[in-house]
Amino acid sequence: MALLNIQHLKVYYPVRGGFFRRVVDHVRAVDDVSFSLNKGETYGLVGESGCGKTTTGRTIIGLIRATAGEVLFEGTDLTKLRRREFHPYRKDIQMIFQDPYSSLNPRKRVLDIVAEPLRNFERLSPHEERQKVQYVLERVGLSAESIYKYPHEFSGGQRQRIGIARALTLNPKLIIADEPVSALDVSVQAQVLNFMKEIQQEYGLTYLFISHDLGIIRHMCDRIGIMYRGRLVEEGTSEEIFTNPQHIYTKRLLSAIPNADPRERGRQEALRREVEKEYEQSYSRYFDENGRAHPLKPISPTHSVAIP
Amino acid sequence: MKAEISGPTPVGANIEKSPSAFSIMWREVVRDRLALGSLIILGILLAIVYGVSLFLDQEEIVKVDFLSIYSPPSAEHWLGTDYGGRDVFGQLIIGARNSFTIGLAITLITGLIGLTIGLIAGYFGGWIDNVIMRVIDFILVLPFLMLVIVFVAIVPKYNVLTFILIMSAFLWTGKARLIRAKTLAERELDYVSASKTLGTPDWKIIIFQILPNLSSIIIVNLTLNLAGNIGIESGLTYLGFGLPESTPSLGTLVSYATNPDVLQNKWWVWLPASLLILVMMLCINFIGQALKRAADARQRLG
Amino acid sequence: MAKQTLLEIEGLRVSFRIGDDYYAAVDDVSLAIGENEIVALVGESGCGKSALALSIMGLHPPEKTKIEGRLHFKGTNLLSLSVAELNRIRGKEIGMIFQDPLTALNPLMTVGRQIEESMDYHLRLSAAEKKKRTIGLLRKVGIPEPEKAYHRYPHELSGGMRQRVVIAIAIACEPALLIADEPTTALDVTIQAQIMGLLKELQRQMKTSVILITHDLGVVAEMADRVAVMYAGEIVELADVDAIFHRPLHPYTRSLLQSIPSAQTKKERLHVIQGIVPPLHKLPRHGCRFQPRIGWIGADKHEEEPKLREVEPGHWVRCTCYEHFYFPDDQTVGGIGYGAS
Amino acid sequence: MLKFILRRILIMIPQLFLLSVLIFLLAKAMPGDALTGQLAANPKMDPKTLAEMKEKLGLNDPVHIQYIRWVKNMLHGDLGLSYTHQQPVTDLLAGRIGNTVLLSAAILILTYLIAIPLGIVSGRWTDTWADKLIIGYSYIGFATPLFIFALIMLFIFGFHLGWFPTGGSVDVQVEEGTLAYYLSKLNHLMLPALSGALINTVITIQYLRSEIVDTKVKDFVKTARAKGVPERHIYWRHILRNSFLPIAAFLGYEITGLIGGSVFLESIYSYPGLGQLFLQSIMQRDYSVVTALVMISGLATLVGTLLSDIILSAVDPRIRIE
Amino acid sequence: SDTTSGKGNNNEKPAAQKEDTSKFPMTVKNDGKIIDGGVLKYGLVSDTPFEGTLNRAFYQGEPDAEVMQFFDESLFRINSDYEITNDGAATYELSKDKKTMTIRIKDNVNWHDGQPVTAEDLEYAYLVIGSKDYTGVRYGDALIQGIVGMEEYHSGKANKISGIKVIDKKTLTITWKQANPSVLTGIWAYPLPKHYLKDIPIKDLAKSDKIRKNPIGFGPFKVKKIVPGESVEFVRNDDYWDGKPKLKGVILKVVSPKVILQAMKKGEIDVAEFPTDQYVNAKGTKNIQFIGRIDLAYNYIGFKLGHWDAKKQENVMDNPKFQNKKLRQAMAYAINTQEVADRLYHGLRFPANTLIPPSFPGYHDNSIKGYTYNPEKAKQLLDEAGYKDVDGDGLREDPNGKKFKINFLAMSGGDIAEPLAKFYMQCWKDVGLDVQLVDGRLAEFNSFYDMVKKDDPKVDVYAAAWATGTDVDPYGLYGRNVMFNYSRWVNEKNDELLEKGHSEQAFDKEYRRKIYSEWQQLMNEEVPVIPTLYRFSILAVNNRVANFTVDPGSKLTWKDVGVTSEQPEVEQ
Ligand SMILES: Nc1ncnc2c1ncn2[C@@H]1O[C@H](COP(=O)(O)OP(=O)(O)OP(=O)(O)O)[C@@H](O)[C@H]1O
Ligand SMILES: Nc1ncnc2c1ncn2[C@@H]1O[C@H](COP(=O)(O)OP(=O)(O)OP(=O)(O)O)[C@@H](O)[C@H]1O
Ligand SMILES: [Mg+2]
Ligand SMILES: [Mg+2]
Repeated sequence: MALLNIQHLKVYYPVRGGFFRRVVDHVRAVDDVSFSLNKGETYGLVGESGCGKTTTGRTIIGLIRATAGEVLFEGTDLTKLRRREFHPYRKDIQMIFQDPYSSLNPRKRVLDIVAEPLRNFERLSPHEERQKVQYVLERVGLSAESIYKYPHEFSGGQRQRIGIARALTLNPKLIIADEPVSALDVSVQAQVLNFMKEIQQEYGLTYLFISHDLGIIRHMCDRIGIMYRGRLVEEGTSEEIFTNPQHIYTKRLLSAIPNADPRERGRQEALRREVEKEYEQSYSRYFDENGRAHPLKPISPTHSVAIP
Repeated sequence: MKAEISGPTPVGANIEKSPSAFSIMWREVVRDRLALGSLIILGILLAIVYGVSLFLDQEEIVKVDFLSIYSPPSAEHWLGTDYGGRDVFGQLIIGARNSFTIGLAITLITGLIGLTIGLIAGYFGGWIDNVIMRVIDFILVLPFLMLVIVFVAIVPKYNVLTFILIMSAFLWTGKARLIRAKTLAERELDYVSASKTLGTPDWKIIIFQILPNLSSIIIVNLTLNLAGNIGIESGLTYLGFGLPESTPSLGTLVSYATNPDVLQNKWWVWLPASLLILVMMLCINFIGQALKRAADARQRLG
Repeated sequence: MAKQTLLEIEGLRVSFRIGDDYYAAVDDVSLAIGENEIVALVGESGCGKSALALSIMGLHPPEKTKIEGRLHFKGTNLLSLSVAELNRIRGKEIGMIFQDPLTALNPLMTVGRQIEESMDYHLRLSAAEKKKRTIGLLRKVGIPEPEKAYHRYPHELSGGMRQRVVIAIAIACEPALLIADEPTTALDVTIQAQIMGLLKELQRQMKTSVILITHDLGVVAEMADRVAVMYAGEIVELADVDAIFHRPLHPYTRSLLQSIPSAQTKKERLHVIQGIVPPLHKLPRHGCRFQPRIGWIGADKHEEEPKLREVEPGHWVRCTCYEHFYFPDDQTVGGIGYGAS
Repeated sequence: MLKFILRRILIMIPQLFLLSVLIFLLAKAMPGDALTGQLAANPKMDPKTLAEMKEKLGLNDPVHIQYIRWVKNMLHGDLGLSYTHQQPVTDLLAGRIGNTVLLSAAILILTYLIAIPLGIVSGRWTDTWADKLIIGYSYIGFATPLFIFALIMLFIFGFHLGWFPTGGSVDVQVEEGTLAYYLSKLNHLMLPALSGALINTVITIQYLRSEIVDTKVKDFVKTARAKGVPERHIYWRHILRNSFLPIAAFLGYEITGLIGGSVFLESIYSYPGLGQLFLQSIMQRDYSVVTALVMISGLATLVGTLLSDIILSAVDPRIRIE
Repeated sequence: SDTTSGKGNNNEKPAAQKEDTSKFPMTVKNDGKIIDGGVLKYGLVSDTPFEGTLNRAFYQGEPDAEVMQFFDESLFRINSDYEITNDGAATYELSKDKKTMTIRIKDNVNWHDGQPVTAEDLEYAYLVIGSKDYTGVRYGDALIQGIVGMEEYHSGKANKISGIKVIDKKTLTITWKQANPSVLTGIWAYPLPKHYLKDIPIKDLAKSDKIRKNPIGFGPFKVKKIVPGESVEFVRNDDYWDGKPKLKGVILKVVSPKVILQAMKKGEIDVAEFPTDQYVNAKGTKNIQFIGRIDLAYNYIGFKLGHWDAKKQENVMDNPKFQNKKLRQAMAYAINTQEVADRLYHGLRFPANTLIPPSFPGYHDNSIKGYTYNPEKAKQLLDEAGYKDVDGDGLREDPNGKKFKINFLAMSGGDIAEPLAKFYMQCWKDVGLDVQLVDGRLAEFNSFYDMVKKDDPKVDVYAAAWATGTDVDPYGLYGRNVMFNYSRWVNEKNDELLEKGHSEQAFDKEYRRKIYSEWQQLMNEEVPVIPTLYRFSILAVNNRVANFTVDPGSKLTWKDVGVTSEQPEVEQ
């Protein structure tokens, strides 16, 4: 059974205008998206900026209200829950944020940051609390004395690990990682990615991994969903997407990635031109008259594409 | 990697190393010679004012003595007397105490109101914000001076307390707007989202997460405001709506200068008070500027 | 490399004032840019790439910066020029593309005006000619409906479009040298691909030289002729693009290449460079600056005062430690407890 | 654009309504009424006549009736009758408003004339002696009460040096409409306007300075320098225009300040305007005038903020007003 | 600055008793030759603009009256007791029963537009004031309401006033219901130019341009131009009935009291009523002279003895607190008015002894000593009355041994108000009385009268002032049925004396003098109010001005005023 099952999720932001600033239109940030996550896997959500990745992630964790659709977590529809009722699920779903600078309160010591969820869910004596915090911190590779430091005393990668430690304290089942490394330098990026993989194994975590960097997605994810303007255009295993892309948008995305081998320069350029041509020619085949993708259709048990 | 739980580190050792908002500000003030000088001068001034005023009898000072009207500075009256033969020096000290207390009280009250309302409006947004902002917009278009005058005419008992309350009723809006804007910005930061996803209740997020991050802005704003609020009653006194004379204030002394004779020939009545206001405002301002730099990492001296 | 040298950087040192002292963010950089070539500057954040670029343009605030060394551009030392003299070169001879298209454009000026502005000072053109040329430029950088775009304000354009405008500004007077400081970092991959294509196209057409600053090795691989790898203000390796990717020498270059996940091939594990780039005021001033991050290579393997040395024609490396470098097997998650500033 | 203005005006209506209720209730709560002053002045007055007059003025009606009548009349452009001036408030204001508007406009213009160059000098050449001098001036100006400053100005330039007239808005002997008339008006205006502006301007100077300091390190300024734009054009075209935006946004509130300042200036310079009228009316409990004046200044502020928004949208393309 | 009304609504030049004027001359000294075509600059000293209701029937503020003195005047001139004489533009005659007055306007009296001033013009003035559409305050005057047929006209039952008859073009008679000697001081003798104003409905008169912008009168100068609220330019009325004025014109300008001294020194102003609080600084100024007179006003301290019964229109004396005369007397003895006059007012005020000021030389009883400062006497009286300090705190308790606290209401405004109030309280404290300010502060003018008028129980004692007007009759301030009797003191002897004071018999000046002398003695004995100070009002005059006087007995008027040099004298 899927740990998380998203069904026809829609999130619209109102656009106000007109004389009385009434809602005149909506931004369809997420427009009918369905996918599911199995326990222990990493599901990657990729797409261009503004295609609705963040909105999807934040809706799942309850930071944004869904306009329609269901978010079934272990069978419970989270979108129907009231604030109170949602509370216990917070333990199970946690989030890693993009910016390790703004996601840690600069005025709080590491101890307070990491202990925050403990204080909300468990009643621990200060001593127990500190022990537990030190334990998780050491798990993420930070020394025990760091608990009395402030976030600005850490490097970006270390900060991201503090964020991860905070998400881990409650032993969550699902972690939503929204571009967890895009604010980090290449070398630090590797650190965090390696680490995320390690703890996944250790804790049996499930990741919803959001990124626009296909290299990282390929490195991290088992299955991938490609998003375009609030919809999924293709979904499949990592291999399928990278070696056998079906949707023209996927192909375009893949061809745009620079090739890290200078000798491949010419070929890459040619490929790009070719895809671009196809994109222009067959645009209407892949998108409806509003420029929106069609619903997904399975072409293999694991691979689905949005074609009419 | 093997986890080894090491014993908890003693708390004290590391704590000073972590600069809080206050220690950053303190450092900045100490580093800026002007600000440090201002702080020292202000401290001495306040110590004198509050200290000496303990030994002064307000009743005695505001006692009318027709035998020594407008006497120039002398050994008996260090700063001469005013038209009621009252000792200007005593009035200056008590007036400074009153004015500073008034300024401080207004600053704190408006700060508290502005903070509460600004935080609520900024954090919750939506209709709450809308309503609050409309109210603030409304208060901002009110002709402040005119309404204060009307209020002063209405209140049955007009004393320091009512004065503070009337002024505060109008002056909180600016702070509320500032705090709201900052809260709005702060609310968008991920640490707030993080707290939400960690199940922290809203009120805790507001007080324990957002508020500390606004502390430097608040301190700076309050400091600079304090400078403005010290002389706040002088204008009203000039118009005849200031504090009663039995409550000496710097504003009262300054506004004696509207009598052209005093302005031209009796400098001891109004000049010391004017200078005192100036010095206090400048000192607070300089400290405020240093704090402002401390709050803005880009401008920090080091 | 038989091409003529356009810009020659010699022993450049750029220092910033912090408190009462000056700290060098760029140190002992020597680099020659030939005509019509693309030289990439790569390195982690904070290693001095932008500082180098801005010093070529003379854009550092003079009261806070000290620039030593020489910058020979077409035979004149840029550092000895007055602002007025520099203004004759800036925009005309050297163009610059900034990283963030959101902030690099004046929000109150139309796109057309901002492009025309550099022509005002460098070219004697009538208003109509300027407009024509500007629209031509807009078309050249691939903006649809350039006539309309001419009258647009920056906020009316998307990020990709804005970056194109920034490029149009930089090439308005067909400069001999283009400095592009992370021109694609803020953009989506598809748009990045377009911008890369555009830059290359322009470079081919106008025969300009380009200094391309980036930390994306993929971009380097696709664009550059030569690559200078910077670390902590120094160039640690300088070579042809092919040599850098296929025969990297310096430990830093090699580590970087190993730490990047690639969409083309799947790596099981990424290499982790331990520690962080030290902040400016904590940079080691002596010895090999990379030494703290490769702790398993003994101190004796490093030079005392490492110099950039040509180890094969056109391939320069700093410090001898590259000869001893190897990737350790027992990689940990990264330096525990290290790096608190 | 029109739509925007219309909407803003619609928003103004409830604000004005609230203001009217507030000020009306306050006026009613104030001790004394328009007749109090008369009593004291006219001891031979017979109480019956007094009651009769009170009735005639409608002062005996219930408050809400008085309010409705007041609002109704106001909507018809009738602000009531000034009791002490024996004149419709509208006429009374019409006679005075010109002066206040003139004075305020002059102060505003002078404020900007002073603030802009000083702010620029100080923002551009920070930490120079000129900057320090300007900052010093702005601090001292901030700490100096307007009324003291105005008095000192009056004594120095009006009496001691005799450069300017010391009261009134125009010489009575000059023929209306002639050049001499306008010169005389200007001559009378200079001193109060200058006093107001010299104090008023310090906040704008500080504001402008910090805006310039902030703007000059922005990326687009670097872009402009990279284009080879000479320094003075960098300032004019790029830094200053952007720095002026927040000042334009301030205009509305500036107007509130001017109204407050006019109370002081007009009474010191015997300049017959609304500020002076307000003081006089509040002393004499001439409520129709007081309420009308408060309403007008509220309205002026609202119009001022509207104006700010319009100006802002004119100079800032990011703010589009449909 | 601490009075209620400034100078009352009189415009006539009040006289001062000769012996009191030693401090100031009443007429300027200037032996120079008056030049032809001089223009005088008159300063209207005021914080605020003049309202500009330039009509006798409608104006309310004193500044307007100051403007009007140049172009409009009463038909009658007056003597030093403010009684009308036959020297003016009209003459009068009283009937035997003293109820009817016949007024004859001289033939050469013309309005500024050349039309003659007629009997109908005077009648029109009464018709306007009596009209129910009338918006001014003059109808409240008892002398106007006392005209036969006035009430009928006012209520709309008649369209003429039966008591006013136009005999011919220049003659009319006015008949009152009762004979009252006050007509000699209080008769309304300001005609309105009917031909000029009749087309304007009465309710719109006050706001009409004919009154506000182009007013006409028959005075020595014509209005040439008005800058509303701030200045007026007058030119000579060559057709003035009393001969051609010596000045070619007058420029009147509003001057703030804060700068008047400077303006006088610079010669920007030739003549101005001078604010008394600046007199000390002005004293030595070389280029100006001061002339003065005693005001028709006095300051007093009143005791709240009862309340006003509005239904019965009667004062009821029911407040026990100050019923003991000795207590009141003691409080009067306790205050050192001489010190106040000398120190605070620099001699521009002097201690008052009775409730009729010396500006009524015919009625002021100088033999009454009043309550000169005598704290010992005060203490003695208090002891006698049983107010003793029983608990030894230095403050006296009431006869029952309870704390005795007196609440004192004083008015704010001006520099002197606060120390003055403080001083009185200190004086009382010196004799052992615990006096506190109501609400701990000075009351602003409006609140002050609000509290006094409504007999607010918070108020025990209040310090106020009355302007008497030119009518000596004190009934309007102390009568049983008079609301303005703020102390609410009632007394049968008082009723009787006041009644006699304005009876037909009182047309006999000697009789009237005797009655009022008796009344002054009664008030002195009973002290429902303590008269505290009389005041001078002074004018500053540039040395170039000649023939300027404040002496009502003098024959000099504005027509005679001239200047002796082109330029005013300037202080070096
Ligand atoms: N609060 C909001 N109000 C209105 N529109 C919004 C809001 N947040 C996001 N949007 C819009 O919704 C769309 C999806 O935004 P979202 O942030 O989910 O995209 P994303 O894929 O995460 O992009 P990025 O890669 O830039 O983070 C965008 O068009 C965005 O402009
Ligand atoms: N104006 C300045 N004052 C002080 N230090 C500065 C200044 N500009 C840059 N630095 C410091 O100089 C070093 C090099 O900065 P630079 O901006 O050149 O790095 P970069 O390689 O361009 O990094 P990025 O990839 O983040 O742009 C950094 O440590 C930075 O903090
Ligand atoms: Mg996102
Ligand atoms: Mg950079």
